[in-house]
Amino acid sequence: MVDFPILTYTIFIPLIGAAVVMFLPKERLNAVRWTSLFFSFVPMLLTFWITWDYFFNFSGTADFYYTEGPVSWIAPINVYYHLGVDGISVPMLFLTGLLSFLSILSSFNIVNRVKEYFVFFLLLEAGMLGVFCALDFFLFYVFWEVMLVPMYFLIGVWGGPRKEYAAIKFFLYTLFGSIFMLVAILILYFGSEPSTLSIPELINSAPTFLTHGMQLLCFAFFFVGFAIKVPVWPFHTWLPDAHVEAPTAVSVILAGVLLKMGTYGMLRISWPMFPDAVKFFSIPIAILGLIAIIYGALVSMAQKDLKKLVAYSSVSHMGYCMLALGAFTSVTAITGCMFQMISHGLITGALFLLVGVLYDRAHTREIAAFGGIGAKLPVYTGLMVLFSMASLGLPGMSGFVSEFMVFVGSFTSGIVWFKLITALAVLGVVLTAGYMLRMVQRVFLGEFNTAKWGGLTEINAREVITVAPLAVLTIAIGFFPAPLSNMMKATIENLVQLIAR
Amino acid sequence: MLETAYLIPVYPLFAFTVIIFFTRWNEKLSSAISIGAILIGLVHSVGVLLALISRHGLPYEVSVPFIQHPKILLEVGMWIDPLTAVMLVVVAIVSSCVQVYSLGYMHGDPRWSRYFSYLSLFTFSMLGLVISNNFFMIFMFWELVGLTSYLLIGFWFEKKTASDAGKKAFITNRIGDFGFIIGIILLFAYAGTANYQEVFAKVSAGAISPGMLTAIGILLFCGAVGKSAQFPLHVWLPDAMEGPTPVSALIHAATMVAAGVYMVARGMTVFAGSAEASTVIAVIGLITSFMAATIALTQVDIKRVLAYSTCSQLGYMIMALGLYGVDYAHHHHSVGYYAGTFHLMTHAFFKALLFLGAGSVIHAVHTNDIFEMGGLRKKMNITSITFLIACLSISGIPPFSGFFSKDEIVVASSTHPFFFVGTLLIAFMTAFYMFRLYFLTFEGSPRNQHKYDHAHESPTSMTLPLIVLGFLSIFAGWTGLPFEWFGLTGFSHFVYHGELAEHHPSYLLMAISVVVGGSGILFSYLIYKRKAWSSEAIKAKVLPIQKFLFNKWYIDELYEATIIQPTLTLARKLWWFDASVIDGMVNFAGWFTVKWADAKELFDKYIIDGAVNGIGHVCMAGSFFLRFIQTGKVQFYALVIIVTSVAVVLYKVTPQGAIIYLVLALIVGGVGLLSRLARPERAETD
Amino acid sequence: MMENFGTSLGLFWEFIKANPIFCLLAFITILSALYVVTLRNIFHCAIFLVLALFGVAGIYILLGAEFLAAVQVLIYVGAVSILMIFAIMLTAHLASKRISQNNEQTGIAIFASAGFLMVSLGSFAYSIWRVQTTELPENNTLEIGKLLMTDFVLPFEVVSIVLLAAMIGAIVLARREKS
Amino acid sequence: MMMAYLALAAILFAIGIFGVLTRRNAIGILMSLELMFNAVNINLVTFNKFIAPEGLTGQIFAIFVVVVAAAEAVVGLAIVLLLYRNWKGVDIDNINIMKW
Amino acid sequence: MPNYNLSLIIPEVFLFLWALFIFSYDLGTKRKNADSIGYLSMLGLGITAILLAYYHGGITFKNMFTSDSLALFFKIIFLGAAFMAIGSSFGLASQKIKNHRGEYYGLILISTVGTMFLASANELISLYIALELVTIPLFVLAAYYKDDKASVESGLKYMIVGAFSSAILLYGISILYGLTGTTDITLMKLHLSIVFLSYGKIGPALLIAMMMVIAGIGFKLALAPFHMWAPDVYQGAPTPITAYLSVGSKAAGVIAFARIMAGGLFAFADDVMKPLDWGMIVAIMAAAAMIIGNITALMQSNIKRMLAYSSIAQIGYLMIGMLTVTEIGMASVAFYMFIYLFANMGAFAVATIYSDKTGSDNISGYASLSKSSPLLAAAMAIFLLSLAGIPPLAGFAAKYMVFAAGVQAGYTWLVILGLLTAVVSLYYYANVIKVMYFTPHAEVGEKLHPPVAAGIVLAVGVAGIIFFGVFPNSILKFAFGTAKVFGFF
Repeated sequence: MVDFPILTYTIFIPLIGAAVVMFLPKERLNAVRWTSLFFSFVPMLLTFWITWDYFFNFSGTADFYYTEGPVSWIAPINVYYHLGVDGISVPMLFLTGLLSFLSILSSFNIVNRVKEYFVFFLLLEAGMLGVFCALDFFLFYVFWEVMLVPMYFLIGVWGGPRKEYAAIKFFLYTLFGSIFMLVAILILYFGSEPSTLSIPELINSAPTFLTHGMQLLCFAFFFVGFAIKVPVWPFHTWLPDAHVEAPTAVSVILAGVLLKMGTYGMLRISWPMFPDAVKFFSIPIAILGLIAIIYGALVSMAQKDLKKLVAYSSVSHMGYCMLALGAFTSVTAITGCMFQMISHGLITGALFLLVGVLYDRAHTREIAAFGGIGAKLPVYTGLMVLFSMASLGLPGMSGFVSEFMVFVGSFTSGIVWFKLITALAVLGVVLTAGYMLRMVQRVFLGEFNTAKWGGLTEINAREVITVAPLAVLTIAIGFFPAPLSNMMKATIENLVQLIAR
Repeated sequence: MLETAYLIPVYPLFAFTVIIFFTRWNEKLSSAISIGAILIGLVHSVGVLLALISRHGLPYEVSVPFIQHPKILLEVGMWIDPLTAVMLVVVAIVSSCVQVYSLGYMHGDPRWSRYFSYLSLFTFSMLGLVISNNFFMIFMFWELVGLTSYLLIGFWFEKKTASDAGKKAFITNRIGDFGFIIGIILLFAYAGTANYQEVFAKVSAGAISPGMLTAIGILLFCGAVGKSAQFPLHVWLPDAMEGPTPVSALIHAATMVAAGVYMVARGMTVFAGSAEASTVIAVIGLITSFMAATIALTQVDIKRVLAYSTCSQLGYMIMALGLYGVDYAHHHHSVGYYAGTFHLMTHAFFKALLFLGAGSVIHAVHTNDIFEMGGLRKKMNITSITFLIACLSISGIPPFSGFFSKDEIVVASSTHPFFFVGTLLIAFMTAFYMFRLYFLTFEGSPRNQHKYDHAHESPTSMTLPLIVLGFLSIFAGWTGLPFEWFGLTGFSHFVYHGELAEHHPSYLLMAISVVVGGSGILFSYLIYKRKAWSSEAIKAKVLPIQKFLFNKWYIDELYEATIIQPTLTLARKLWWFDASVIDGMVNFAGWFTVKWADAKELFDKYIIDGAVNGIGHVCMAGSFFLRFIQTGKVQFYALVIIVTSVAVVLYKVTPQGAIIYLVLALIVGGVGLLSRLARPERAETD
Repeated sequence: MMENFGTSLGLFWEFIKANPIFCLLAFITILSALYVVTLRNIFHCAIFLVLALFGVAGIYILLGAEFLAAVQVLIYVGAVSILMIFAIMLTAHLASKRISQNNEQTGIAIFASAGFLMVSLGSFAYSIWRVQTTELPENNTLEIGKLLMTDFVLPFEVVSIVLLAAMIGAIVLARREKS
Repeated sequence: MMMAYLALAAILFAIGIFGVLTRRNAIGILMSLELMFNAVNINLVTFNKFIAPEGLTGQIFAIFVVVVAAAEAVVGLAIVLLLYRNWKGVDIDNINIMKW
Repeated sequence: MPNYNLSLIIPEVFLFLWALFIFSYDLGTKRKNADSIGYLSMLGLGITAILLAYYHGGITFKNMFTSDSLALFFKIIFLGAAFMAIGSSFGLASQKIKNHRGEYYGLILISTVGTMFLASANELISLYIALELVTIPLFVLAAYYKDDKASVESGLKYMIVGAFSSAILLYGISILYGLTGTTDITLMKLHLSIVFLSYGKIGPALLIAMMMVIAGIGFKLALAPFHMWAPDVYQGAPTPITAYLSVGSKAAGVIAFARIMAGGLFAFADDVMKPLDWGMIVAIMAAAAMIIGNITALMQSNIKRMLAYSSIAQIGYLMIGMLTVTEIGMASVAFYMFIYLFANMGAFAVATIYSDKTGSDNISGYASLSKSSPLLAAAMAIFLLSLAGIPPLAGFAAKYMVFAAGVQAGYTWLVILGLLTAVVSLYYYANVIKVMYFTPHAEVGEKLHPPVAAGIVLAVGVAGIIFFGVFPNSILKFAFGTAKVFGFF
């Protein structure tokens, strides 16, 4: 519909960037850095433009826009190159574009194998952007998997002490999840008549040709795939390792974007495509979410490592998404889920960046090792406290809006059990406050150990620049959520109707 | 005026932003901006009050959508009725006084600018809380004031106690808000909106079942319990005294802690809808009030005494409101509502005054312990006089403002004998410990000469607010006079709930309350001024009780033992669970494989160093064993080929036969292998 | 049962009387084959192999494949067996060894081959064979020649390549390197 | 009658299998293989006579088999020589450097 | 003398003559020339490919030579395999086999000729002989390091098991001949159906025949449980030969299997083989192959042995497509084989280059490869990831096709098993990558300079994997075309 294929450009410019960087001389570090920054900057602008344009022109309706194709890609098996975005993918695109840019900016302090690092990073970005645009299952799956390899390398080469373990664990876990997805895709493909891999078509037709049992099966298969990405409670053990071992920027991407793909996939595929299954499983899902909320909060309360704490906090926060997803009848809940995805992306991303900043200076993340940093680094402390508050859902920041909507939505979803589950879930808010404040107090407040940390330097301009946009967005969404919600409104209403089928 | 009332919170917000981002480095300018902003706000709010009076308290509301959805409409807006207007003025006045006072008190503090920015932020949040027109919005500002209180309590965060106190305050409040938010969500669920008026309309229309209404009422009240430091969540308030004294005066005496009371008054229709909820409120209020008063009797830290007295007074108001609710539910009108709100106002003034006075004292003698003070009257005239005014006021001695409001509370409780007794008892205790405080601090002979010598009257910037507040502590109450003067109706005709009800002062009750208060003063005079009875002796007599009270009924210890530790332990347990069990479940299989002694280094090499998870271990183990099928004997390979082929063919004919065949094959083969192993190695063939 | 066995024995005897030559050849072949796989002295094995191959050649004649019998004698007896014996000579000095020439798999090997035998004979017995009554063409050697040059010319050529490859390979492997 | 031939072939084949599975001498294995090929040939010729007498496919196939078997025997013996050079013996049991 | 269309066999004949030319050239030039002879062989393969492009399509020698699209497709694979095997042989040709280069290359070419005949053989006699023509040179080549015990042992094992299974195959074929009176596969089908229609059954003999054919060809496929020779032989043989074994001769087995089972007998599977039709037999074998192959590969420290087990597993995946005997199934088989050619040959090429330089095949030795020779490491990583089936590399498309076929035919359990084992496989593939990239290494080994030809091989491999991963369309259409041979419409 738009005359020039903006999505394709958005996805493939990082790819081109990767190619370009590949041919730069290894020694010209700055050339490499700035080139890759540029090649992540352009897609960011494009995503911004898409968001802007979508918001002002297309928010009203639930269809896909900027669609490209379907262009036949692999004719014999009906694979098409088919892109398009709607109200739930546009914000994700925005988030991805922004976070990728910021992470690359924050990776300027990488010194080891700089070139490969940025090549992999740009590949990763391409994959992520692709996932949020793909409307063809094959394409979706390809992008989904494409991310794994760069991620594997990024963790494995530039990671922390147990990087090899973390890398392979991440790789195998996620692959394990996605294979079930593949089976389900094939079942859908051969179930549909005529056989198709187009997501929109299958959304319309799947409930008609799948038997109830088949729906449950496919749903379960997809769920495993997505749940491991999210990660839903029992599948979460890869996350702490990956987050802790990964270099800062990669943790940001992991928390900010990759985790969202799970929930995005559910919203884009599982929920509308298998309504009966959703109805069947909604309560267990919500309970998983509840467990994740409480469990994640408690576990992060016990953490001694700053980064691990943040990592587990995201287990807890994604739990809210699952709870909301369980409450499939409520537009509010689903909207809250989207809000939660976005705000968690912003907040946790920022937290990881900040933890990285501290780690670069102090070379430790031991919470107990610090204390009273606030006196020495006021600005840094200010930012950290700001995001801790945002993370514990303080009003005026995005976290609060999302959590509130999740609660209201799931409570009013009209499913009896949800009243209880929600009530329990609200407890998570208290616990979150508990561990966040505990962290803040033990790291930033109290006696300052001049002998040990006298050398610490205040956060520098580049680092502030990497965090500032996130802070602005967090607060902006906190005070003016209306634009965002209007953007997603139509799509989500449509979604809920699809589930209600 | 009214149309632009939303600007009142905006001024301090503006001040906050400017200071934080631009003028942080210029201390003078920062404080000037902050104070200027709040003064403008004060003027504006007074204007609003007058405007409202001129339109005889006709409420004014505007609102704009915040999030709009078919199922949910969240809006931001303002609702200005007499209660709001009064609160605005009170907050503005106290805030401006405190800020001026801080000029002197915080002199030379390294984080000066940030201090004032925080104060502005707080003022913004508090004004926003007051002005907001729906539960959602009040909750947002509710949390914001919580945050600022956290920041200000922990302002001197180098002090462990301070940062601890901040954390404690925040988390305790969170626990209260846990109920509060559920209550709000319930309101959403059943009333479909958060807007006060619409909710009230629904409630009065009986759209919500009584049981649910009770639940909602109690849950909402949880919030008030947290904010207004009511039992059982009162524990944070005394610790909050770690913050700078002006902060205590502003936040933990006059305004923020009053927010709970304000909320109860604001949502009175909801609470009054259910007698049970109202009863709960009233009882909680009474308990808190009584408990706090008893504790205050024994404290030696000047600020803690005041803190507990705050708790107690807040309990008073809550109780009054609760009682009003009870009566309302039983369809007969009482003065509780008016009493509560009225006391809210007067208390704001004299409690702020008390704290500021205490601050001035501390500023002079650099200690909080009243047993190290004494005889300060000669050194600090203004302070002592204003302090005395405040004490008289809180003790309910006419014509001081406290008398009017307190008297109304007595009136309100008079219809409920149990509460009536409690009220009087508390009134007595209040008078007693306040004057205990006064005498020990200002009268008698100095108990710590050294400190006494260095003591001096505070600078004007600190005394000026004292004087202002002193005046207010005297005259603010007079608005409660039950008759018109200068054509203005009294407070009771301005701030009321439901339909306006006439009521006539009962002079008997007045007399009783005055007598009770007076006797309290008398006793403390005899003990601490005249030394007619030695306080030590009395203490010795009731030592266990004294200990019990002095340790604040051991409630902190109780919580530590029953809630905090268990939670942390559970957290650690779960962490262990996560690290060992969930991962371990997957890693389990690997465990026994590692037991293979001879293969140990093999495993170290290939597994420990790279195993992914349990499936990994299982596979590795499988790998380890499967390799041995690969004997390297070519004839064995041929054997496998033929045996499997035959087995498959047999399977077609007789499946059982195939099984038997395979089993026998294994046996025979095994026997052959064993016999071979048994046989000694034969001579090499060359 | 007993007479049952008797009758079957009787049938067997009938069969032997009916075609003694086949039975003789079969007997020789099988016996010598057994010797091939069991004897300890590998040299004797080779000798018995020759005998077995002769037996098979006889069978071919019975089956009316004279040319094949000739080929059998020429290639196997004449070439392969001699080759074997050469090899045995080359790897000579263990020819005299009197140690077991069978490995530990003997038991299961018997089991496996017996199973194979059982299965295959059983399945032959229960399958459909469309046995034709027509006889083979008289002196089919000529026919074979024709066919090899016409219908089967392609495999004929290919098999020559096989032989070439085998020859080259054998030379390459067997040749001693002068290093 | 055909069955008798088939039986003979099967027996011969089985014996061959047995030999391949058990002989410790590489040359012994080769011999056993020859036995197996001969068994196959008997099969082919038998079928040719009884099933498809109009053509001579079976016999010709048998001829090819003989040739191929000879070729395999040649290569096999060459490899056996290599064995002998490298191991100073042709005992299969000792020849398992590569396993697991 | 009936007039056969001889033009169809021109490519084969040419390649054979070229092999003879290689022999004589090597002799004529006193075995001095290390590389030229290799390049000549590659050239010959190239010319053959070109000839193939002109001379194909048709049947001659009474079905003994069917030059259909299937044959064409696989001939391309065979030529490619030989090309890459020879291309990666230069290192050892210049070092280890000074005296017999000509024979080495020539025998590879002859084996290739055999594979090409095999691809066209639609008749059992020619099929069998072509099969032998493929195998016998490989016996020799496997044992080509005459004074290296490992090599000789692998040759011996290959020879014994090979001969044994060819005997078994022959026995099966002879029974088929007995049941039908013909060796022409299409006629055989016809006769079997006649028997079936007239007698209502065929009898267990067909079962034995099928089983023995499966066993005999399963040996070439290294399909479990007939795979056990593979690891030993692969480990001992010269690495390029291992590569050729793992691709060329496997592909030969695949097409033979397709011709006999899918082309000839699958129609009768149900009636003779209930409750266990041969599809199920093969399914079980495929499952076994995937499990054994992948699991056992986990603990291998020798890269060739690891790749051997992985190739066993790969055949397991391929058989999923084969046993469905549907259009998409047979297409996926062809496609899978084609992609597998690039990935596996490439991986072995890297292994060859490494072992030529260091003389070792230990995975642990690959540490620091990413530093010393990054391109080589990157290529290896790509090959391995493709084998693991990670998109967008071609391996994924191939696996996708195979699994799609499986799901369509209702073998979902097998597909899930396959995917799970694929995850397992990722572990050992990634392990190599881990060693190359992650493992901190004390000293960086000196850069490996692969011979030009090997470089070409790697380039072809990488290019093929990436290109056909992203644009599989053309080749996939071709593959579907080949499936038509089996008469699905």
